[in-house]
Amino acid sequence: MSATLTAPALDGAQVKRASRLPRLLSLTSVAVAVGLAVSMLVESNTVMSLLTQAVIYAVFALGLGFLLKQNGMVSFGHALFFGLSGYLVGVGASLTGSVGTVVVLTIAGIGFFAFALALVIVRVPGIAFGMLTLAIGQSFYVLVSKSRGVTGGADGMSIEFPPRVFGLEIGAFQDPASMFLISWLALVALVLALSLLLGTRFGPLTEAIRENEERVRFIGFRTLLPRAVVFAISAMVTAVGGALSALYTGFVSPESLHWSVSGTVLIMVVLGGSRTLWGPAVGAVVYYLFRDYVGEHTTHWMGIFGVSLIAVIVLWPAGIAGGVMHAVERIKRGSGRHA
Amino acid sequence: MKTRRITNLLAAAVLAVASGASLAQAKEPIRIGMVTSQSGGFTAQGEDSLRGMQFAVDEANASGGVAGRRIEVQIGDDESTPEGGRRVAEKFARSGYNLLVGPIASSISLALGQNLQRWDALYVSTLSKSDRITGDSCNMRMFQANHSDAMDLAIVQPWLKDNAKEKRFAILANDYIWGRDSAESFTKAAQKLGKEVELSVFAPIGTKDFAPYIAQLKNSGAEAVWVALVGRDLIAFAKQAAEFGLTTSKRIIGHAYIMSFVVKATDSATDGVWGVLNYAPEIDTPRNKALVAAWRKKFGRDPSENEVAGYSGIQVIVQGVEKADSVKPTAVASALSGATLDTVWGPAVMRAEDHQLVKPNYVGRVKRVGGELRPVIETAFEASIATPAPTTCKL
Amino acid sequence: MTMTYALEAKGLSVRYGGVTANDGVSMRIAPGEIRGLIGPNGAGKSTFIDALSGRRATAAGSVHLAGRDITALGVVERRLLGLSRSFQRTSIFPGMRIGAQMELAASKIPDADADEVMRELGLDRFADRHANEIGYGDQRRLDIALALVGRPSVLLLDEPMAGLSIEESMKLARHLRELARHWGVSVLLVEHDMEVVFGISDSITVLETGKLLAEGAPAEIRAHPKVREAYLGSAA
Amino acid sequence: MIGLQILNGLVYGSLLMIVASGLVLIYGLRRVVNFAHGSLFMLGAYIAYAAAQQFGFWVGLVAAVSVLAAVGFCLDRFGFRLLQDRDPLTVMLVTFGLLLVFEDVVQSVWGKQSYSLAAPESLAGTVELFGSPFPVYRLVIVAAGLAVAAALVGWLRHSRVGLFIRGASTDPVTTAMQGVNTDRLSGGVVAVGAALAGLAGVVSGPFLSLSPTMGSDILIDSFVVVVIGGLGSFAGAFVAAMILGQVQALGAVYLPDLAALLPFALMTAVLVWRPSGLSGSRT
Repeated sequence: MSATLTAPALDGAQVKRASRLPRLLSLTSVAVAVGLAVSMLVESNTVMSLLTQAVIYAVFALGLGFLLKQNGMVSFGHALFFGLSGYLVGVGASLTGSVGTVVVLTIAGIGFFAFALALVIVRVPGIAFGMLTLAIGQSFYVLVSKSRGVTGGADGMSIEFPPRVFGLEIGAFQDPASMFLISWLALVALVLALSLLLGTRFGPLTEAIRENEERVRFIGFRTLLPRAVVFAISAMVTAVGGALSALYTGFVSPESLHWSVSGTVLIMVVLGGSRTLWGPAVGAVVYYLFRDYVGEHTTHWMGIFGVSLIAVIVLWPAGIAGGVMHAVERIKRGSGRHA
Repeated sequence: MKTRRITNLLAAAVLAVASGASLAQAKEPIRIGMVTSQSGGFTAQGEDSLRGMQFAVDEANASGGVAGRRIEVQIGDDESTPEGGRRVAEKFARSGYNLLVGPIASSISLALGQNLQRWDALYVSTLSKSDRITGDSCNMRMFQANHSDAMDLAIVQPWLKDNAKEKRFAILANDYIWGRDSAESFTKAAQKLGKEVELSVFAPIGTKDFAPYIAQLKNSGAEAVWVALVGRDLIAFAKQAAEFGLTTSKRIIGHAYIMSFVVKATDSATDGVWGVLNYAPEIDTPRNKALVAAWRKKFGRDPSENEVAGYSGIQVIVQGVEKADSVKPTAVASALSGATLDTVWGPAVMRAEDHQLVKPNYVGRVKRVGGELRPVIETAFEASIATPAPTTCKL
Repeated sequence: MTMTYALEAKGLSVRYGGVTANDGVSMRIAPGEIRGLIGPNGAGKSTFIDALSGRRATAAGSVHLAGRDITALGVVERRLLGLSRSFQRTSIFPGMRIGAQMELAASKIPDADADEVMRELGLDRFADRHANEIGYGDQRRLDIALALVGRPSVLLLDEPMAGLSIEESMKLARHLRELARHWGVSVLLVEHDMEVVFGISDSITVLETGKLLAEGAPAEIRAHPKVREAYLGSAA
Repeated sequence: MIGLQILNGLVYGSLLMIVASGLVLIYGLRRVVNFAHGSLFMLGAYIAYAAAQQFGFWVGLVAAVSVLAAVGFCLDRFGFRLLQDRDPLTVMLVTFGLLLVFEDVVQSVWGKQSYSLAAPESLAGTVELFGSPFPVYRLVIVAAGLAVAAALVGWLRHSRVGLFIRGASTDPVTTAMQGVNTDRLSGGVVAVGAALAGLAGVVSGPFLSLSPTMGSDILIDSFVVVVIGGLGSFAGAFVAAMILGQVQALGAVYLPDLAALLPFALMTAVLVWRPSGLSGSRT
């Protein structure tokens, strides 16, 4: 007993971390297997292209959800990072043949930009922060719509990609079946990376900041930097989504920076549930499938979607992921009691 | 008793469907994907053009189809965004409805154009106006059935020369690429004729209160104002210009201004406004006369320019299929390229160099005709003047 | 003779919105001393703690921790130098497991032992529970536990007994004594429960309308005529 | 010219103020950021349009305001009250869902085309101001804005209800502890907030056009006003609405290239300077 008491806190944490890793890795391999299975089993190109879109937006939602989960902050301006990433990849591709480098530089650049921005804006509290991000995002929307030359203004920009990107033929990025797999693997890798990051002290620290920022300072941590880092990571994940979208569609337009895009993705996040990393991704897929299905049968999809959104939010405050987790826990507890 | 009647009805229905099916089986149906704006900023135009497209399809099917083929359609909402348009169009194209038509915003048309090869589809633009559709973004599978911006601007100078006594002009345009281009072209045209543009003001898209701009226009020494605003901004401006008495103190000339949906949405605010006019029911061609008569019979009014644009888009596809005797997009595309089509504007060539439909254009004025306010053609310009030569397109 | 005080405030003034909440308050607390801070509502006790802990800017005066001037330092630096506090309205991390938040609090301070503090305050059995799942009294103790991690040299407690049962209050009082005796922690205790304050404090400071009214051993304060008039008379 | 432009700014500022004060009322009492506010604005305009077709502008105005008050009451009774313990983001997204529903309803009933609501005959025409004819109706908007501001100030300053509202806006917990029945109060307050949105919709009808997206257009401007003013502050919202009106009017003339960015730039600048808005404290 006394032996464990000498340094129990650290040991406990290490034990927990050690037991997390194999579980994470096995979940990751299951996720990869699911992706492979879907890409092989789904024959319809229509369904495949829908799923590809959904997964690209799932990456976007993952980024926005990460901000909400670790920072408790709502951004109405994340489309900025999504759209800007697409434009940077597009402009970069027109300047150099090495699109892989361009994509990496774009994501890093957006990370720096978001970090610097966050240092200024994260002090703004609550809903005003949301409105501030909206204002910044809309400013860029206006700038890109107005600008001529490289971005093509309101007409959007077609991107001419070189024949090979990241060592793959460009066709692989533009065919739904293969692009689904690429996006899916990116999504899984990002979820894994973020999970590992949250397994370090960064996880509880940012969680604590979200819960009670002032108290965190009174236990001896500065809070500005971690919050800015969360914002930057969130922007970078979103930027990965933007780059995937640009690769897949070969087209970017100012509309991809519009606040309504941020709003839609925020709905995906809340629909899926922001208490887990994977919740927002589930939300994105459900949103796409739902809209496709309802949109096919009625022109009133907006109203139906509005009603469903309200119903889900009211009935399942923790979103779909929260509902699923709750059900799983009940089953576990139930079987535990019987055993 | 009741049951038997229903059974009889059912039997009849089955028979009808079966006979229809046997007809269609003769040849593959024409599958058209209508991608249009049912929500977002272009909803009103979307509804109009959809009515026109639907009318053309019904008309063709009612007369037994096109060369033995029935037309089947899928209708989807592009939400007024390229992303939405691309998603719907891809879905349609991949499920066989690969003859596409319908979007309003040029950005959506350009986003579709980009993907036609990949989807094995063909696209006829009916309401977009960007010159890039037949310029640097042109391609084998994309056709411009609408009047392009270049066409609308090409008639400005000849019209000004013979019809405008005013010496000094002012410009109000939306502050983005289309508005700026329009303003620039107008300025050039005016200056070539020795006229002056005293003031150019640019309002952001989404401007609700135009009073600050109207005050500047009124204060300028201009005798006439060239206006290039889009959709909702235009409607707000039209009402406010009338409210401030701008419409009566200076001649207003619009780039895409005198359109039925604007006239209808603004009471009498557009009375007396001049502008480029792409279509009016009085166009004297057999095809147009037939259309107007049929339209009046069904709706009890004349068709609007957006409705006719939609209608004409379907006409282009139908005639392409007839000429190719195939519904394969590549076959239809090569049949259309360079072909002479029968349109409401008379016979018109689908120019092989850039896939622009070569047709006449008009300047008109909003007037009361039989108690109803509508745009009326004042001056017509034949196709050779109205359609500038191909520019950067290489097909 | 010069003595190094654990905490020293010199002429501290705090103003906000035209109101002078603290007006030139000076105070010295020796190592291992428990100092009671009392005064009627609105006397500026919480403001004083806010000013000492760096939560509120001071208009005049200085704060010294173990002889070092910390007036210009922020909240974080003061905590890392050993000046810690609890809150009047419980300030914890509701959605986090108690073990995890204690561990986090310990991670910034060398040799801090979260588990031991949890045991001392009877929180160890809740380590795997979320903070919003435990009772109010336990949450109050968690607030203090978060402040205690790493054995700060000075602990500022803003009404720690509020909402606790008599039994819990007594237990906490005993624990504070022990902290002061064995670990040499100096405690500044703002508390409404006079019995507790007079029972455990080594000395007591009385504030009234932001100004120092009296200072001395519990017995002196009890006998102080001005204090009786201003405060105890009505309360006791 | 500059006098005229300031007057123009005053007109748009007054309109924004009417919309924004409704938002502030609802936020103040319920802590709800009401995304459906723009659709209430739109609904007001459409209802007035429908009624005005038959019975004229004034009946339309009364109809719109009363229907919207009823809608607001129901919104609180069957929405916000049941959700008051939920986190603000959840409630905000519920109002987002309502926005979608309202837009769909309006499209289903009135179709997608734009309509025009004519100003009443008695208020048509122009008067000579600053050497140029100025529409009488626009002066009426300014008057309406002033009337709404005066009525709100009077109500909040001098009535018991007003005292409670001010209390609840600054500190809902304390007010609730002091035995104020927030629930009973808020039905009425949200009704007034919604009615103000409806009123603004009707008032704007004659110079904007009616379309199913008119709500989203005004929503952003109103949010900018409310956030610049400091959430939940009436005085802040009044000032911010007037500033924004002036910025748009004068920006259009003196900084035309930046006109589209000015509202956002203003908001960013204010929030970076004072994170809680004009009326908020500096901390």
